[in-house]
Amino acid sequence: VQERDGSANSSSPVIAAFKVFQQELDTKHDKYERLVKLSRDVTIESKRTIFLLHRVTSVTDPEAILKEAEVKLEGVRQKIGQIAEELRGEDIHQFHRAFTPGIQEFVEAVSFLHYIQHRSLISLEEINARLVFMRAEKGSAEDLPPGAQVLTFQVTPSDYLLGVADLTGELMRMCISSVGNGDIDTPFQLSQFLRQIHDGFSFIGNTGPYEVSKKLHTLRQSLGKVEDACYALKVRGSEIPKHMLADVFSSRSALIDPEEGVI
Amino acid sequence: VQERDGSANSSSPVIAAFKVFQQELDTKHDKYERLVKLSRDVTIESKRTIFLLHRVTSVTDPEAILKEAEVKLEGVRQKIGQIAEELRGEDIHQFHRAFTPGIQEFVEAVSFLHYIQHRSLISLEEINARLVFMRAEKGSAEDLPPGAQVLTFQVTPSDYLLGVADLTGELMRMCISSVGNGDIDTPFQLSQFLRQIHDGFSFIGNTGPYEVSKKLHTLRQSLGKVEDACYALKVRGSEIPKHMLADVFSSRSALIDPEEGVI
Amino acid sequence: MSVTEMFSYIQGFLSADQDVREDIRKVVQTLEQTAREILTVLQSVHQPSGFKEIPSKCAKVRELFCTVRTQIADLKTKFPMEQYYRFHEHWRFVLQRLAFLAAFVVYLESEALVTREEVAQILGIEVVREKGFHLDVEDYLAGVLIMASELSRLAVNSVTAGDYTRPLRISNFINELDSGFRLLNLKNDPLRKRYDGLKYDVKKIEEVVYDLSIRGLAKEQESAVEK
Amino acid sequence: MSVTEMFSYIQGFLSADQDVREDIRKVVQTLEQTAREILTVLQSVHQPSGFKEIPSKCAKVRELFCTVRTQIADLKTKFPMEQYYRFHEHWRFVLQRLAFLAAFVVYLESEALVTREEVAQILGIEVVREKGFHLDVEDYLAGVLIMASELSRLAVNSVTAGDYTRPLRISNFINELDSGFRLLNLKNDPLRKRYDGLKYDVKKIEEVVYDLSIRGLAKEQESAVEK
Amino acid sequence: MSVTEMFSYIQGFLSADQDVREDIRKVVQTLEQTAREILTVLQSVHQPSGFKEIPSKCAKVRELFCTVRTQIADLKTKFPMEQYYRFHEHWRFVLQRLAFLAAFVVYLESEALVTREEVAQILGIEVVREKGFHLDVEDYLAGVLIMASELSRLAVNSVTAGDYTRPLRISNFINELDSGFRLLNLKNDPLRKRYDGLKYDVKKIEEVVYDLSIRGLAKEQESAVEK
Amino acid sequence: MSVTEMFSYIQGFLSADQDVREDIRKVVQTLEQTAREILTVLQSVHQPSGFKEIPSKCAKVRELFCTVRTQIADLKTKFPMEQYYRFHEHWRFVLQRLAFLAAFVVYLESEALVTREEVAQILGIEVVREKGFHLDVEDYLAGVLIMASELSRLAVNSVTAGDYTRPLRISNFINELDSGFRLLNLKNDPLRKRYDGLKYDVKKIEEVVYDLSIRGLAKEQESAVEK
Amino acid sequence: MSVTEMFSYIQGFLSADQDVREDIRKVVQTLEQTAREILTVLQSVHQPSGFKEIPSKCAKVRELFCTVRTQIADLKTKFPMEQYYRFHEHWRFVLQRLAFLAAFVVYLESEALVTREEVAQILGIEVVREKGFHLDVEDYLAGVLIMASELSRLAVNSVTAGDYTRPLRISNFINELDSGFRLLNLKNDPLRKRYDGLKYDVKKIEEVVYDLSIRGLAKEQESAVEK
Amino acid sequence: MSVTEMFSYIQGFLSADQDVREDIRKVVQTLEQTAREILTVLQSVHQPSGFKEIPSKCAKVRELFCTVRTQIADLKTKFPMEQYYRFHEHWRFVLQRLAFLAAFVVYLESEALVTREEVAQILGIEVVREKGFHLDVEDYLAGVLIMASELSRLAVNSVTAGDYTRPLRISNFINELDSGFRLLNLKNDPLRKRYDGLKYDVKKIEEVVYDLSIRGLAKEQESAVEK
Ligand SMILES: [Mn+2]
Ligand SMILES: [Mn+2]
Repeated sequence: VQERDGSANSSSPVIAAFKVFQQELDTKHDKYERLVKLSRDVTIESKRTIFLLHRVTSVTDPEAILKEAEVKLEGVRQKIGQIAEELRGEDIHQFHRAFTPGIQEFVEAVSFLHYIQHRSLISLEEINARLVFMRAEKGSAEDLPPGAQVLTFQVTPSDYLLGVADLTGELMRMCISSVGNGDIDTPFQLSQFLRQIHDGFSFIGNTGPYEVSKKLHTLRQSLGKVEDACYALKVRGSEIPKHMLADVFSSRSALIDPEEGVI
Repeated sequence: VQERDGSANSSSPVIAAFKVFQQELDTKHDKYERLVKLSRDVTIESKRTIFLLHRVTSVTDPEAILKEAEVKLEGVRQKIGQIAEELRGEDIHQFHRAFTPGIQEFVEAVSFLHYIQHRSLISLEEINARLVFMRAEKGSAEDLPPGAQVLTFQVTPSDYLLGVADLTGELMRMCISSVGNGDIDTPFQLSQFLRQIHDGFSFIGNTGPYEVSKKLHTLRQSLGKVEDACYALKVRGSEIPKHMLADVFSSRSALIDPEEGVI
Repeated sequence: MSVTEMFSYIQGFLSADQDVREDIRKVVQTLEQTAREILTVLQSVHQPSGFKEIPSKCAKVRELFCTVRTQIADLKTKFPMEQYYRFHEHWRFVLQRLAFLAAFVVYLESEALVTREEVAQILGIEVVREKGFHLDVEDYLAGVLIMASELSRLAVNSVTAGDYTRPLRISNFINELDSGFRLLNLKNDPLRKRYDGLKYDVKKIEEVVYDLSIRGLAKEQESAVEK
Repeated sequence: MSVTEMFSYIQGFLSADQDVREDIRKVVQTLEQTAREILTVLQSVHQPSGFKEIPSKCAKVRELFCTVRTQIADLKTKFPMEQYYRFHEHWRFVLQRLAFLAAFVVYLESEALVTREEVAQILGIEVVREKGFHLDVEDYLAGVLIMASELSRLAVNSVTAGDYTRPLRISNFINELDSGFRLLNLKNDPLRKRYDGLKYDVKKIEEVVYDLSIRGLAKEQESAVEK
Repeated sequence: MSVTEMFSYIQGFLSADQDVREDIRKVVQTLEQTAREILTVLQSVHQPSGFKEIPSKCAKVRELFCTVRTQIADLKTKFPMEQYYRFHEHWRFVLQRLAFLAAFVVYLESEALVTREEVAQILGIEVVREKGFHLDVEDYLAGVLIMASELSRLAVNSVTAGDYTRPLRISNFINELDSGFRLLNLKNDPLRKRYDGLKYDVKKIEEVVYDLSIRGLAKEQESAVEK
Repeated sequence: MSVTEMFSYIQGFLSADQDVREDIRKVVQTLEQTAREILTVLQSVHQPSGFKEIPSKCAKVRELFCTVRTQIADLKTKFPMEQYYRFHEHWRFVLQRLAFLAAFVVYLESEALVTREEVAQILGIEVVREKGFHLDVEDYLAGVLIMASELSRLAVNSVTAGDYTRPLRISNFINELDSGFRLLNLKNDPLRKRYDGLKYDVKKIEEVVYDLSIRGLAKEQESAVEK
Repeated sequence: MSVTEMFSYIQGFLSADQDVREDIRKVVQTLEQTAREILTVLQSVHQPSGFKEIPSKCAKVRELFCTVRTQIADLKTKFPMEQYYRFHEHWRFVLQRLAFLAAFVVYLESEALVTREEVAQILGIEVVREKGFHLDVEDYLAGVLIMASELSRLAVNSVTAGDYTRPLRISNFINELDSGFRLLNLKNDPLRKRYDGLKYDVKKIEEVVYDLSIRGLAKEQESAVEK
Repeated sequence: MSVTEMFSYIQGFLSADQDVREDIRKVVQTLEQTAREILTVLQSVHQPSGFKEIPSKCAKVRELFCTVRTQIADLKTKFPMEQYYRFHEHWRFVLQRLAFLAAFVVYLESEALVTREEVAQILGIEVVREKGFHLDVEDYLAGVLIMASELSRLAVNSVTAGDYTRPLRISNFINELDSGFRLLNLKNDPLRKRYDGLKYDVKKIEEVVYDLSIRGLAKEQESAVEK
């Protein structure tokens, strides 16, 4: 029987070569898919952390929430460790598109937590410093040289920028709810911080990656909302002497306390 | 200490209610994510099956390939079983967007295999009939009433149509490679079959879902390519008496056989 | 079955689907009409004169909800109940509006947050999907959020009408709502967007309360009432 | 580090990145120029007169590949090798063209499929990513597919030039290639699209062979040669 | 009739249509110019000094509407009246602007809602389609909604100019408008979208009234007037 | 008249308009259904077996056009005829399809270009706008262009079915059409775009004729017929 | 200068610009009309009967180019020549068409590639920008590429008309063109895209030559001519 | 001249053009860098602390404009001045940004609207096209409109910084600008779109003035200054 192709025909060097190609391509594709899935997990948990952190502005003991957020982010970190494991020995740029959404969301979450704790912008180095993983392989660990047990993941400057750009949206939300909670310091702090980030981004302008330029508009809008909130606070506060301002808020809290029925 | 919110404040009926909502929403979202991931798996394996099936036109013993395709599709079927498991007791339309890409690709693969085996269009009922799963739970199986052990998955008419629309692209590819393999019957068969599908879709026209109308253009193009191929065969074949046509092709094979060096 | 027969058969499905949608659309239109009527009644609470008439307006609205229940009963007959989510988009918008109106009327009557169960009862529908035409938790929450924005308007207009204590009560209520929403893990979906709006409502009401406190108006009136 | 310092620092990254890209772009332009020159030399094989000159043309092309190697060597100095995929888009197009040209010249010389190793050697690059600037398997395959379409043209023009046996040899070669590609699980990516084009090349060559067989031209010449 | 003759004949039709459109476009440009002039006159009411001059500005605008009538009379001669909807898109935009300007001037003069009949009369056109060039109800409503947003601006600027009673009157007027619109079953997209904007205007004006009442400014001035 | 009365009155207008559109949409749906049925019948001419049945298929189609006429007659009753252009968008698409189908059936029967008058007669409508529901010249031309692309397919499939003379006749016909269209000064975008497609149809059919003539197939069959 | 004066002054600039563009647009329309007429004359060469009439058709076209020159002369008066590129987009399309028509007529007359100088002369314009209204090199090349695709059609139709030697001459000509274009370092997108189309024309013509040579038709006729 | 020679010659033209564009692009990049630096300096006026430093910031910016002038002088050397519009797109964006920055700095210094002449002078370019590299009126206007939106932000932030009189001055300035723009017959799309944004800026600033006046803040501070 005549055979023009197929598995039987393995004597052909062409076919033999293509069988190698097939495996190489499939392996790459499978890895890509696994990374996409990990990225989705990172995205979801990061988003949940951000939501959790928004609760911080309305409780008196924020430490519990910060603790919880840290635990959540440690979970995300482990997922990123799995990504790093997948990328071990690979050129990360080859698979970058697979995991960039997750990493951006992680930057957003981690920088949000950092702002709440330290009122400053976390740097790319600080983020990357946390993404060093010790390989915990059973048994074989002692056989390996110490260097091989350490695995690192490097967030790219682009992903960092894109995450920080999204952070500004969360900061805006935080500002608005601070006003709603009668907190008059946070909005002014936030407006200065946001202005600095905004000025930073406009200094970078169109020299950054294309996606950053796209987000500049939203960033401007967020800044506008925060500036408006500060303006409103200032304008309303102007009607009484400045030193009475804090009193007004504390007395207001006192006023509504009995009705709340809690504590 | 005054507390305006938070975990401690669980005596509030509002907070209690929202804790229930939180769980309900998270559960739904998690299920959605699991379905998205299953759908991606179904897509990949279905695509690979389609690729495998394209090999069928160039081997003399296609049975092996068909067998392999059936095995692959059985794997896909199991994945769909997991989808069905997730959807047990749910309204499938609620999560439809999560798994529709995978299901469409499955319809494409399964209808391609069916065409190769039976030279006909598999019906929606036939597809759905295969998506009946017996629940294989350890131990508890005998406790359940017999009906509860059966799980079904229903492909929607839309997904069926969209899968069949994509099938036409694969049929076109198959037609072109048939010509390339010196097979002169398949193209004519395929052109008739494709015309029937095309006429069917144009009968449905814009009464179907929007995505179908979008695919009509590609479908027309595929049909055009197949009609052109038949035309070329006919025109070239016209130069010799019709009864000699088959001879020409077999003699051509004979002619090149020695050079191939295989069998 | 030939290809032609198969397509005719599927065409049958599609036509039937379109007919169902057409039927649903018609009933939904009548629902929207009633919802607009209810809204018109409730809008009058924003007028200075409207504050005293809240009880009578609420009574009127309760009657109009009878019509709603009849119309929803009609809607239920238009499609197989297990396919709720297939057609969800058709009534989602009006259902959220109705949830809002139910929540608003309950708030006006009792200054309490309506539960999902109550909304369902007012609309004559179920809470649990398995039991029949039900109210999705997202749609209930959307309705609640629309109400929050209506309440921030009410706080402003209360002051205009000379009622200085209502804003404080609204403020507490909205703050509790806000705490509730913070518990939820919202995706980047329409509900998330609406929830972002809630922050502005909270802020607006806070500003009203603030305006009242720096003038001592809230306390003043309260003590006047106490006396 | 203040926010401003941080952004200046980042701006440094971005500027450096742009400089690298600018450098790469320049070298790639010289590569494109050489690739066009090689193509011009090889195009002459389609001319009736060109068939006899294949050996001399191939020799000429082999020389031009020296220039290519120098230019690629230059390219390698422009960026850290581990970031190959970061800048991949810049040279992907020209690398596929060069892979095609290498495959074509090897085919003309020996009527065999160039291996990835050979292409890499002709271009002075690596096969394995870890070893340095390498040839991605997708780019190698893309080059091979471009050649296939060039061969279908060659089959047509061989007949015009009176060479009736070459089309048959091309046909066998292309068929083997086609079988090879069928082994691959291609995604809906550019390679898949190119591969769909291969089917048309196979078809076209098949038609040429067919045209020759019904006229007995192929056999005729062959036996003439044998004699 | 040969194919060529047929197509020459058809070309006649097409050219005529293009000429008509060109003519219409030119007249519409002059109308836009006049509309911009009217707007400039009316804009001055937002200036602190502008409040006293409202009567004289209105008189000036009434004169400019004479020009509008002449220009529309010219427009009417450019196409057969039964084909109004064929060319509707050309003048729709400017007609809505003119309806807004007519509505605004009438409001400034009498603080009443202009009727469709009045707008038609001011523009020198018909209300009923059968009688000739007319004002579509949608275009009238669009004009009214543009005015609503202008009135919310006017409420803000009245306060700046020290007029504390006008915002209350505007608030009542806008509320009535809002109730009116709620009677409508709006389907067609652009109008619906504009109507959604009305909600913001209502809210904005309520906040102005709130600002006045919390400071006791509204009442104060009113009683001053009464005395 | 109060604002409320005014808006109730306006709501009357809007409802009437919406009802008219709803009615039109329903009739247009039935028209689309019939158009699709006609298309299904005519598409069978592309099947190898379909060539002999052209006369019977045409007869069948002529019958279906009776249904079309009834449905269009129904459509005419749904709105005042002078407002044709107000609702034009609703039926424009189906009218172009019907013009195509009429042109195609006339071509299959007589191999002649249908005139606008004939299309109008087949559809039971007018040519002159003043006389009633009519066929716009652009819609007629769009229908003719859709047919041109169908004819290029027919030329290809004729050959497959063994009919070698039809492509020549189609070629002449299409060339004449092309010259006709070149007389027109097309501005309006969708028609212009469709016309650009005609160039591909012309080229395609020329290649078919070429394939036949280089093999002497056209003449051969012709002379066979002559004998 | 007050802000108002400043803006009035600016308004002058803007109006003038719009007037110029309007004027240009009108002249360009007449040019497009003439270009279409020339095309209609030249299209007839694709008809079997058209081959003998080539000389007379070319003569006719040469006359029509007089009209073109007059119209372009008119165009030149509409704007300051140094602002050629400000308004380039308005005439670019028609200028490319005219370059194509000039190239085509020259090819038909002499089977040679028209130079840029010749095209400029035929159109009554300049080659060097400094001298006045000129022909950009990109527009010249675009015209040449449009002609290439027309020639692939001509090759096909020559065979249909029984002229078996013309395709070979066209093939040589097109191959030379292709080599020429390969010398260019094309960056700018639209030209590059058009050039990619040239590959298809080359391939198509090669296939025509193939069809002739496999049937021995090319040689046959040639030798007949020789005799 | 052979085809090859002709194309070599043409390649010369194309290379020259590409080189020019490459050169321009590089200088424009440096301009953009300087523009961004100027922006960074000016943006500090929005910070509460920034208000006192306006004079020093303006001085700093004036220095940076020296760099701009040098860079533009460099730009001018890169192409023949008569071909300004050929390459306009390359610098249009940055020129508008620079016009905005010049307008902003002039406003901060003198609270007056910069004239086109002044902008030209600051940038070291011409107003009249004939004299050399100039500032198109559209680009000047675009720059002015960008400033308007920056000023509305400044009005808000002035209040936050405790400066209650600046918003009034900004309001008057913006109103004057708005009247100016209403004199223009804007057709060209991007400018028109930008102008539509001005309405929001006007409204926004009016609301700031409103907030100040209802609290008596504007007057209060003014009289404080007077004393
Ligand atoms: Mn976010
Ligand atoms: Mn597929």
